[in-house]
Amino acid sequence: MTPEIPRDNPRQGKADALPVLVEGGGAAGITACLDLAAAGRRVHLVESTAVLGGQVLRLDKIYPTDHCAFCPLWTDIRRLKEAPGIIVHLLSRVVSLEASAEGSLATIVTKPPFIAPERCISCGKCAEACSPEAALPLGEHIYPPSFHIDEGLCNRCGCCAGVCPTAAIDLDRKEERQTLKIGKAIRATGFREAELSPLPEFGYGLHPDIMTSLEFEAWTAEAGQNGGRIVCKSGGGRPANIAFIQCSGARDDRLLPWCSAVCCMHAIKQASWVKRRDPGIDCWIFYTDLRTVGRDYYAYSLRATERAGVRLVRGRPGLVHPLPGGDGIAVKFEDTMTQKREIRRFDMVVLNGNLRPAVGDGYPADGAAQDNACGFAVEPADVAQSACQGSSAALKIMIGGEEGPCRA
Amino acid sequence: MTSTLKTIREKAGNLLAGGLADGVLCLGRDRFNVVQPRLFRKAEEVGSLEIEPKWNLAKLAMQTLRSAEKSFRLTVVCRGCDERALLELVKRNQIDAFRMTILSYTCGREQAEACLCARPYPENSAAGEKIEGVDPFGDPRFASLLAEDDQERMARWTGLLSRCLKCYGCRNACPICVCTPCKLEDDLWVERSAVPAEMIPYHLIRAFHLSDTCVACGACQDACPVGIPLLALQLVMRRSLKEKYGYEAGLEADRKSPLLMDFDHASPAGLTLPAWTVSSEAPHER
Amino acid sequence: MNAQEIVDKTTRGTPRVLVFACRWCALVGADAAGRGKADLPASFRVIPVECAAMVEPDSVLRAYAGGADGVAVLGCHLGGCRFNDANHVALKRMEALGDLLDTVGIGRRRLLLSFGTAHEGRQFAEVLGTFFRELTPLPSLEGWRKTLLNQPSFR
Amino acid sequence: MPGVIAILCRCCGQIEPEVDLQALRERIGREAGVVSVEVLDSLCLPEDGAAIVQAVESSGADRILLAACSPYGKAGDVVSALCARGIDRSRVRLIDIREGCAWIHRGDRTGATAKACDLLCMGLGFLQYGGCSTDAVVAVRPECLVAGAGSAGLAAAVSIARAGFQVHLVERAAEGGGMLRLISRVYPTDVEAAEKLRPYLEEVERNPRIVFHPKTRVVSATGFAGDFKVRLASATGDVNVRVGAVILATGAGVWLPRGLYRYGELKEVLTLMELERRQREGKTAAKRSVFIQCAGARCPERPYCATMCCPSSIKNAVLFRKADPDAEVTILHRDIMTPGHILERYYRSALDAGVRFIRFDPAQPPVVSGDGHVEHVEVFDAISGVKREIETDQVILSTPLVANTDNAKLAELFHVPLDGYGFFREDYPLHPLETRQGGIFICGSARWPVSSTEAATQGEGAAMKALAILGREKLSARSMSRLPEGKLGHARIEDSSCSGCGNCVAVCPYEACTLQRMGGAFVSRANKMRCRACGSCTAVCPNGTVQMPEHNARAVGAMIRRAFAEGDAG
Repeated sequence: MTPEIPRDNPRQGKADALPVLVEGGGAAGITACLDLAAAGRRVHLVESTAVLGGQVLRLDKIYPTDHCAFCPLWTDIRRLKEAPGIIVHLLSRVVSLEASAEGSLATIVTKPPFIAPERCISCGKCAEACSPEAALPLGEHIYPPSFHIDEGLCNRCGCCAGVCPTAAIDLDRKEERQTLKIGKAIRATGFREAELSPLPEFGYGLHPDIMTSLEFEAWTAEAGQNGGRIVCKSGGGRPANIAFIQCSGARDDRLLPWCSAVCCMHAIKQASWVKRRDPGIDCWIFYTDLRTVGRDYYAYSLRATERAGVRLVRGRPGLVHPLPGGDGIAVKFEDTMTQKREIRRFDMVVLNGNLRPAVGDGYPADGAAQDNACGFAVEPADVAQSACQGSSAALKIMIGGEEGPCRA
Repeated sequence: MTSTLKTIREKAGNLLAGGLADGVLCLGRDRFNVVQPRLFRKAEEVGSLEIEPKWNLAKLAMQTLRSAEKSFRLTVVCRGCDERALLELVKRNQIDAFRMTILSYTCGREQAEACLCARPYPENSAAGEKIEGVDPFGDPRFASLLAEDDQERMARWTGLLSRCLKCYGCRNACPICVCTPCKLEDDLWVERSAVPAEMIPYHLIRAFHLSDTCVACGACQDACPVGIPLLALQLVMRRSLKEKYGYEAGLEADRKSPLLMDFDHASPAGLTLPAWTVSSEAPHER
Repeated sequence: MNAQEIVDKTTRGTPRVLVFACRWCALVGADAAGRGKADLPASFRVIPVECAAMVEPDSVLRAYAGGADGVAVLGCHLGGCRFNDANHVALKRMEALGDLLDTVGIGRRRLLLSFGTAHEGRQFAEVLGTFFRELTPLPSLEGWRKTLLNQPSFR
Repeated sequence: MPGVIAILCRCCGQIEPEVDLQALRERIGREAGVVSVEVLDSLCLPEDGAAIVQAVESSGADRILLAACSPYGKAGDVVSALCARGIDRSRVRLIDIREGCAWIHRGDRTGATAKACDLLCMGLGFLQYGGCSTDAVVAVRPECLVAGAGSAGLAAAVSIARAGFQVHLVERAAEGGGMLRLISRVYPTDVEAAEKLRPYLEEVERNPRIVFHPKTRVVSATGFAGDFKVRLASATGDVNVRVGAVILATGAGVWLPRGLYRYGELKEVLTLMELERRQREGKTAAKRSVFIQCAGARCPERPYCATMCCPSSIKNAVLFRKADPDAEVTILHRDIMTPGHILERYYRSALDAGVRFIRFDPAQPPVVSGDGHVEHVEVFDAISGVKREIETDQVILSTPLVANTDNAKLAELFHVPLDGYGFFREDYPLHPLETRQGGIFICGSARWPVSSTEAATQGEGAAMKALAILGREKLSARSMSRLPEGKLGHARIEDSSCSGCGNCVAVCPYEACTLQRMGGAFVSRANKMRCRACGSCTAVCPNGTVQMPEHNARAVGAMIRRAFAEGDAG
């Protein structure tokens, strides 16, 4: 097909065109927004949580650089907030999207927070006043800092509103719904953790020290409650050993048939950071295939195993169960490289891999590429890959949606 | 007349006679029999050429070349230290290497000991017997300057530097100091009114500016009227540069100072310091 | 005059520290420490810089002359610099400065180089606290500075 | 008369208990140049903006000293709001007396107050000397250079052309296609590579906006984002192009496993690429074949996984089985690298198709044997713990991709870094397509080995990044930064006092400083577009000739001198 030659100057960036709807403010969504805005398009960014940044914000360290992702993410978010063409809708979700002849109509519902962020000076008075401890900081690396009220815990007593020096708190805010006229939409809704209940053998929920990798990340974060110290949730003692169980939930037809792509490196990173902070702790990674496909990933895994002394066991444990009295956790596994069966006691178990797209039930079985979706929503992807896809999704919108001529 | 002097005179004469150089910069006796730097233009003049006493000609060579016309080719007769200084000046784009040839000679033993010179010889010597250098850190006089703990050293240097008259002799004599204006004359860095010069701003700033360029010629302390052993400030930094990066100022024409160069760009993944470590634990070249 | 006299002349108190903090990591770390309401001596001042590589060694020296007992240069993790490893160069430079400080007896103990990330507020507080503890036994440079100025020029 | 107005924030009582704002107010009021001191309850609430502006206007001050919370907190937004009203950023100084003072010095009111006072005085000193650098603006060339016409390069070129901009597509070979020319089909869709390629090539031919330069190399490059001057050399002569952005998509190279698994010694020991050629030429596959993964990858010489070898082997294995249902196909592997849901399904399809997977331990690699012609492979099956003897007609070594040999040259020309393996290194994982030089983007296997599909995605991504530059008439030097307010400034060099020593040139991470002849001597010049305001040069300049106006030596000096003034007094 011959490309239509735009009559207007391409540099006008089709500013007259309808705004683009971007669902999800994670790595992919942010990239898409910034690229579109930079190219002169107007954008509505709809984010379900109270903050931008998505899952990257939850990571204490990112692989393979071992740095925090703070400054690049933070600068991008600030650019996004100050970019003229971008309107951010936090705590919002798209409830309907009707396509019409010229553009389509998106209805989004916004649940304003009890504490208005623009009025909160994060003095913490509400937290002091709140008896059910529902008032909490929004998060460690949210700038500008602010507090929020956990609606589940809040008993609507209103003490906080009384003490707030800036009258930022209003406990009966109502949902608002608005309809936006938009052109195309990009879906960058990212991932969430799947319920592990269908897989009882991993014993998730039976013991506080059996946690998913993201829980573990938060538990051991530099900025978290333990300030980077590695301690057990039960009793707060120092664990002697930690088991990282890969593909727990992934590559498993009972839950998620696919490979979540990011968990191998994630576990290696966590294990080597455990080693870095407390070399005495024994780290075992139970893997099926150690998928280290990215730049420096393999070298990183070598450093973890050879230098830091992280132990790799090929095999998927068949049973994880707390020992009587909750003293430690038994892990039953076979090291398939040596065919040795073993039951071993661990103090902590980290389950890796139960990552699924945040919306919808999984990926299309035929593997057909969904148009204008990027990041984890279209395929399990790490930060870099998501960002690439974000940019390319933005491009498809710029050049009128039709895909590159030869995407097979 | 020493054989070194003889050879130098002869070679200088040949250079001028053969038209390989338009001028030879060296010490010479004027008609009052005073030895001072002089620009020889004719071969027959070299009879009055001298190489003693020690006199750093690097800066003079730079100025000569600057003032002379483009085509002018200069030969500088100098010692090892001066040769290194010239090389540093070339590296710092102060001298056009193509217009200058060096006729260098090896110092005598007593000179080397007087200077505590580790390399009393040039890279390619035109005259004189190559002799082994002196290890300054082995010398009791010098070592005593660095001895004992911080307290003692602080007291010692306080005493030494408090003699300073702030004559700027050290800076002016230094063959590497070429900046105009100079930070040492700027109230922002050194209060001009304060005499003796404030130790930290004046002496340490001067010393650090030469951290990676000092060629240990000792011109600064030779020039000091109150005999402050200024070279001692430099040699420690020189030594650690040599130990850490194998770098010595004035030796390699095409190597930049390691204090300016970046580490290897391809930083291996995850090879960083643990959180907030103190630099002493830092991995160096990666 | 000997070391003891100098020490006697010094006014002991909480040491004074000038902190140069890179605004990409170190300063955010400092901010996180503040948000965590860490407890630190009030005798340090922070000068924000774009990158640790921006700090002139001369400014560090000037700081000692201007009343600081210690100077801290804080940047991003090595390898995590926003400016393409510029902080490595800063590190090399400051270590050379340390040699000079050792020579004249100020001592490189008074120069702290540290590298951390934005997430590490607690570590920031720890490192600074440790630095204060290390400086406290050292004589304040103040008294020594005065003695220097009172020296007769000749003897 | 112009002067400084100091605005102190009570932060609704967050600061008062530790810092004596009243004393502070009097103390600062006595400072020279301070025309007025205001103490407000808060600065960051929506209604406060007016109050601040009113205070500033009534005071007639031209510089503002704010004492509030940390720049990362609300106060940062307050400053931005002020700047949005047309006040230059260098005229506003924000002092953090909450996180940086009141909150960390609880119980030491004197100390905290003295510190706050010193900090404010430092701020005053800074405001007194802090300058403001003049911005530079370049007219953006509405053209783009794409180096390499593989999947990534083609996707990038076509996308940019469709967006309406001129593209110079430079290819070393005679025609485009890159790796797609060497392989038969493309995983995971098993579409024929030629099929996949054709529409691209057709469009390259048809689209008037794409200028294709075959058999051409980049020989020199100067300039900066918005205006690169690039020289292209080919047999037909050199061409000079001026482009606004550059996309490096030179792809990767193949590697021959000489001496590995008796390659080159036994017949029918092939590399993946050789197999692909046969497939393309439609040669009938052998009855029995064995694939050996990680041949020359994940080893000390090449300690990385090349991403595409596992799926490629799977693809061919399945094709063998499809072509001949009773063909025996075995894949010997260390780990099957099929991340994601598409590739994982692909892997499973191979299992369903009856491909045999045997895992071996790198400590005990397979042994290929035969006499002239490969006969069998001996492997220790790590999972079942038995030694297996596999009769085979051919052995396929799936070798990794290696960095393109041209990368080093291009990296040198464009001043972009390479990683340890010779691939182009991205700026940051979060910005995977950008290099440290503005306006130069990387994609495809030149960046890191990827499948052609992924390469195309990256190509489009890089195109999008390029469009962000090409789409503008003008590009401002200040905007060459990730910060919304633009970078701090640009290094400024005084010709008169520059001795041309070259320290700044050596230290600049962005090659922004260059030496230029001026009369007999040299002087250094700083390129505003390339400069990222890290200030490295200002720190190494022996006599302070290089300065960052926003953060110059006088301002810093003033801060240092005042740092402990109050501490001395009280």
